[in-house]
Amino acid sequence: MTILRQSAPVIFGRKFPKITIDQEKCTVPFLCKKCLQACPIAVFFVERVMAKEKRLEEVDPRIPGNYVVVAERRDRCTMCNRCIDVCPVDAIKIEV
Amino acid sequence: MTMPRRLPEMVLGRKFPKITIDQEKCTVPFLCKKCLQICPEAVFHVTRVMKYEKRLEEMDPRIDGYFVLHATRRDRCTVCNRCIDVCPVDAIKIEV
Amino acid sequence: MCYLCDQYGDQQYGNGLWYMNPYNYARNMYKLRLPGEVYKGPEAGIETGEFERTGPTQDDLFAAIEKGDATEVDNIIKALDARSRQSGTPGQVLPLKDALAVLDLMTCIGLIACLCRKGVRAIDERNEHEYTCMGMGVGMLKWERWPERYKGGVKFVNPEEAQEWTREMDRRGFCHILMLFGAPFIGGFCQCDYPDCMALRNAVDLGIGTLKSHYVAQVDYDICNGCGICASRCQWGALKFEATTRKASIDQFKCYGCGLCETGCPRGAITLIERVNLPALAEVW
Amino acid sequence: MCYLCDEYGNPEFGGGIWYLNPYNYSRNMYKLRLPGEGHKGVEASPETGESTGPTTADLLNLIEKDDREGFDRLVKQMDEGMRQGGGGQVLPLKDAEKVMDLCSPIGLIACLCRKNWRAVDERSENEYTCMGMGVGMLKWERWPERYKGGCKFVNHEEAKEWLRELDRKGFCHCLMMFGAPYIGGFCQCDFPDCNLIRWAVDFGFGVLKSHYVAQVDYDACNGCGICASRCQWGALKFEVTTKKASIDAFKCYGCGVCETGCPRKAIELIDRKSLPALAEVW
Repeated sequence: MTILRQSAPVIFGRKFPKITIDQEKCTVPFLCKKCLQACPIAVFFVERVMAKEKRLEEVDPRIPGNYVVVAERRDRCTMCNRCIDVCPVDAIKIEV
Repeated sequence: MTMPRRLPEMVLGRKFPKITIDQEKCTVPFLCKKCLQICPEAVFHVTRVMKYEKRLEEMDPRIDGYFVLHATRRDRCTVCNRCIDVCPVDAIKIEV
Repeated sequence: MCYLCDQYGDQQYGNGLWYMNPYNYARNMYKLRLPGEVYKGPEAGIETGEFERTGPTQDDLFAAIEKGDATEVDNIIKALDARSRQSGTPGQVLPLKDALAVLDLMTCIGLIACLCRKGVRAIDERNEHEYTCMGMGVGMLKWERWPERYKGGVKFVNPEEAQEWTREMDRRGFCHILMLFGAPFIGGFCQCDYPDCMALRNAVDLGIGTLKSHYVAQVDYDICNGCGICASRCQWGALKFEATTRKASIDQFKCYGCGLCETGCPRGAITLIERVNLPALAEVW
Repeated sequence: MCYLCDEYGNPEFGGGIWYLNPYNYSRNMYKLRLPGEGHKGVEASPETGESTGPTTADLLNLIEKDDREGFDRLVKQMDEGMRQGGGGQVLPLKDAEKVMDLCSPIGLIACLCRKNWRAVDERSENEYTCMGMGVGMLKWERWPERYKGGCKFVNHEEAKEWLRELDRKGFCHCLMMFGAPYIGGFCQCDFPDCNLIRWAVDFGFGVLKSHYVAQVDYDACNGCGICASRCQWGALKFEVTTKKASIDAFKCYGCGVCETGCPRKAIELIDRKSLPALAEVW
């Protein structure tokens, strides 16, 4: 018996919005954190740049490029554009 | 657009509890209404007896047999047995 | 727009919203019978025993689920959804402001006892103060023909009284769902909650029937102070309190735009925005 | 019982519940490395860039491509991966306190999910919202990035008080495993910040439901609605007609946050086993 513990209907075949973040403009996302805290459904995800050999070192968020923002859950994005309004450097672009 | 994904209570192959209501004992469900108001999942449903020729008459809930109890949403039943405990005439039987 | 707007909406009135189009309230709507169908529309009320159902029933769906046949489950859900669209029985969720606008267009508004609460919770609404449902349109003038359905009688009200009464229902926390008896004839205006209202219940549980409203709720994070009053008013399980940011968080794919959180929020932190403005929700009805 | 109890539970301790079995906390658990697998278990924490399994992006592609079989297969695969690797289970407060007596050392640390999703930077001791458990915590200095704010080791009483405080705030308690059944962390989660809750609510795999289900005592409930704002799973709705809270037993994860939040003690957690229809709903 297939045990599907799914509780929210997933609509198949739906095209999710394409979210691109311009890495040149968005350099210190962990300090800025505006889009991360403005998004009503937490689509964005900030993670440190994963250099395997540097995994035992601490990474300083002030240095540009150490942290990067990824639109992890773009299936939940409703394109309300709050992140675009709130971003100080206009690094986010969203297309349908 | 394809149909939404199935929800947990629609887990395929899941056997729903079988709920039998003894109509001889349960004669005036609309007056008694104990099981209807105790069930946390609102499984039960009371309707008047659907006779076409009587459709233009008012049905008096005090008269035996004018209203009948159904277990329409037995897929939601969690067999917590509250209805069996609360039923004054023991008209409800549930087998998993 | 939703399929009702595509079919019955008119750009002149309420920029295309079907329930703002006065022609959907005209007297001739009442005689609109789909050819070959008997007792469709208001005559075929659930209480008449004549409400013959073509196609699969809920028991067929349960049987298919128990058998574990995926394609049959999908087909039955499609058939149930298609039938509710064709007969338009559970119509569409309306926020308070649209509900008040509809009551201006509607004539012959009668407060009546609710059928769903009578069936699901055996609540017997016998006098005017207890009524929670509203019959609309010329069909109400024949209420004496159905003594069982209108057991406690009908209280006809003028639009102002109806609007005041709808505000009271909204304060209590009921969603406003416009019920159609043979689209686009608007026959009833229900004040619903989970799990009592069958239309709302089928929408949340099985994803069929009632259409989402033309609006979606959105939280303004600066104003929201995390009091949590709105969470208890959401009947759709779409609004959760995010403990980390101490703000309400709304899953806009589950939100039916009923506006209860907007009217319930003491600080006005939640606003309803047009569903059209959120492209990702364009096909989510 | 849930599959973790079937595999790791012991009827002598806590009625067969796996997290009440002391052997799952003992020191040798820490060396348990699945043969041939590199950095599984504590070393392969998300910060090390070592987790190579499928990610959410793969799921989204399958949904966009309208590939339902692929979606089912990947969900099953990720669910399977969680059974061995980093799965977890929701615990109500009363069981969480029992776990505190079994486990040592206990360290309060900054939460990874909040750091990633909401860029919440927890640096001082009273801000921590996550708890690392077991011998693995003694090596916290090896991971300066993960334990940026340091680590505050606490005894059992302090840990229990800390859990009660976070429960008051409305967080759910999820026991996290790093390589089943080694219990490595005790997360205080909420939607949408915790990834495991998010996967469970959105896609149906992820954290397991607890051994309990919440039920409302209709006589005691006066319809105040405080519990509705605390439920992270969308399972608790306020039924306006009867002015009572109504809980959907199939969606309820048994986290007990509504029970502890109810001023009139109208909600009660009962054993999942006592409701036959929920036997396979985990």
